[in-house]
Amino acid sequence: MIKKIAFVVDKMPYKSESSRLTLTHAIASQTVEIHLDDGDNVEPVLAFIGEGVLNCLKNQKASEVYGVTTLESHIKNALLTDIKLLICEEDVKKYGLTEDQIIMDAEDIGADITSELVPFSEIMSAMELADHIVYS
Amino acid sequence: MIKKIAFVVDKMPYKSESSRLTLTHAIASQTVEIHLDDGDNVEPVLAFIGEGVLNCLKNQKASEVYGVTTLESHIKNALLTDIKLLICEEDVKKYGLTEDQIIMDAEDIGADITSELVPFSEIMSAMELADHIVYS
Amino acid sequence: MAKIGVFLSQHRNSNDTLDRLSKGSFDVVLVQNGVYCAAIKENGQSSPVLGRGTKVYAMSEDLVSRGIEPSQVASNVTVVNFDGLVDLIFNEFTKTIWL
Amino acid sequence: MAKIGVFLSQHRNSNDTLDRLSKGSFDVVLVQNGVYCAAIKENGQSSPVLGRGTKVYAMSEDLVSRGIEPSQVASNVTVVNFDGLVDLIFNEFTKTIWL
Amino acid sequence: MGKLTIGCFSSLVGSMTLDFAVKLAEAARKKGHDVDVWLSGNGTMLAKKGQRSFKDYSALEKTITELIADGSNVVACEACAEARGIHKEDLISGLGIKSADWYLASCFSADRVVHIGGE
Amino acid sequence: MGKLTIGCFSSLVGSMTLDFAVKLAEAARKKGHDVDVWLSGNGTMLAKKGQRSFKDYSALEKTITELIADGSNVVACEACAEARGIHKEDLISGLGIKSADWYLASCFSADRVVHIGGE
Repeated sequence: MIKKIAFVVDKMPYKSESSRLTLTHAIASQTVEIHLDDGDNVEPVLAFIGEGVLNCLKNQKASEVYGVTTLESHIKNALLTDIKLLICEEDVKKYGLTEDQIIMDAEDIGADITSELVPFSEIMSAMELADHIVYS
Repeated sequence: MIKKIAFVVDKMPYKSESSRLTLTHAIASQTVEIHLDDGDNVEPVLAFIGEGVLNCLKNQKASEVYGVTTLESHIKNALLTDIKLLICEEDVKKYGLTEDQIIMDAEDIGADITSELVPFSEIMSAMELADHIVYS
Repeated sequence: MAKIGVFLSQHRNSNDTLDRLSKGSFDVVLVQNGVYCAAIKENGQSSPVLGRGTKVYAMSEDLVSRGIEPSQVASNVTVVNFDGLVDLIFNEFTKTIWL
Repeated sequence: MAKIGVFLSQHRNSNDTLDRLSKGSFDVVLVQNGVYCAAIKENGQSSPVLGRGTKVYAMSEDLVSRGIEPSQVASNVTVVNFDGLVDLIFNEFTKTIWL
Repeated sequence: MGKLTIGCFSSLVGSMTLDFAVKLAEAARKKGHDVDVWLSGNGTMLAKKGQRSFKDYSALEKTITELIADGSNVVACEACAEARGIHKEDLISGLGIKSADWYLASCFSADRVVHIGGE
Repeated sequence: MGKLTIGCFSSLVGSMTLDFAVKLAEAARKKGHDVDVWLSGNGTMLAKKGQRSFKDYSALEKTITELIADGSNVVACEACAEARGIHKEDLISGLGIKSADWYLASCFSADRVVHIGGE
């Protein structure tokens, strides 16, 4: 059986640990099989909404400044696991950001898939289709 | 020498530890002399503004429910130390509260002084007169 | 009814998620400092959370902890305790979101 | 100049303290998520923090950590680093408040 | 009867969030549900043994010990705990320490999940 | 040269608040100022020794040790630490543990105070 879990980030990075932890947990769906019966698995979808889209800004340098992995690198690691990654396009627009300011791919580390800028309604559908929501 | 410290609470109780800690630190001015030279002391003033005035609601029962001292009892303990305790009257009014819903005295535990409902301008003056501000 | 239980833990909400969730898809449970929305007006106005036509619950334990009696909450708010909340979670909601 | 240094650590401010402090009595230092106010517009509008006629500083370390270059901040914001912040604290401010 | 998984990113003491999570867990147990509790981020502070009980702080160590004795799983995120200097020898007896995939597996078999985010 | 007292109620790791406080302390020391750091509430988590360094978490134990070696006072609130299960034997070497009046005394003799509230 496949259970769908929607991981939804609506908080900014760094001030709180929430967005980082949500990413860590979404990525952990890669290894969840070891705890499950054959044929069982978790299918994750990861979405950024509201102020959470600011996690997706390129060129974060928290590593140089504070010695801590950036959310940018966390998001790229998520893409590397082939997770479906949705970014709310209304919110990207709301904050005056353009697609080239946002992390859309992780080709540099070998990821095949890209982020998808989608309307909120599509993220709402993902939440409705999910068995559980990890919202933070 | 006397140094004035203004302790200002603008956060709600319980969700964050801020208001409780600010009270604890204000009350600690009672014993600060042990660390100071003769004649030196700290003169505290404690003020509740914004959402912080909700700390001052009577009949809190967090002790029965969650086993933790109420902010009400913390505030009464502060009054017992004869601290100047200011509550912003604009904010009390803003939240539709009346003076009898607010902790104005701690006679029941033997405190002589009472809270003062004052306009924000008076709290601003206290901050301006203070040498340092502990704002939380 | 496959509803989402939206737990509101703050008095002032810093996001607009409540505005965006599909109508009828969720109920609201006021918890922690969210319970102020059930009883405290701001400049004479009740919290907007109470005016959106969704079912609103408020946690009695969090109300009384903060000095608010269940009798003081708005008439369209249903007060529940932890025992009742467990039943809501299993019987009324299929999923939950904590705001 | 006996000014209060008001450190703004959040993007959206949940209180109205900034509106109430006496005009001219304070400068603003954008720190942590407050630095978004220096560069990110919301629905085309700059942050209200930039429009109140007070001096506004923003921490360079917190800007670049979040992917914002100092060149992207509004022209009326002065970018400082921790070294400069120490001088501000000792030379420009007499007291500080962290919001 | 079903299974409830409660995930918590929020800190101990002061923030009453863990208190809320623990009360919810107790209430669900009393009704006969199975309960898993996952502590991540600052929530891992709850895993530390030797929490001293003061009247000004909510004290949860005893309740957690009872929940565990009663058959609930209370498990902390290993990396989050280690980063805070909380190691295996620091844990409340019976409390588990696992990587984040444990939480997802717990969600997999849960009928309901209440995930409480961080500060 | 003056004295800067930094008070912090906010938690370790994830919230970058203690990182900010520590960077400010370092910068002030470099300019020759005296620095006191007061850790209260969740800030007392920073006092715990044995914090393991991971790349996904900021690691402050080393910097704190250097600040102390350089003559700064870094002191945690005793009750806040004990309530979280952090006792004298758990502390980073050289880190102090006092009651809240210590902070007020530090403010008394400080030229500037930067007080950082809690979450």
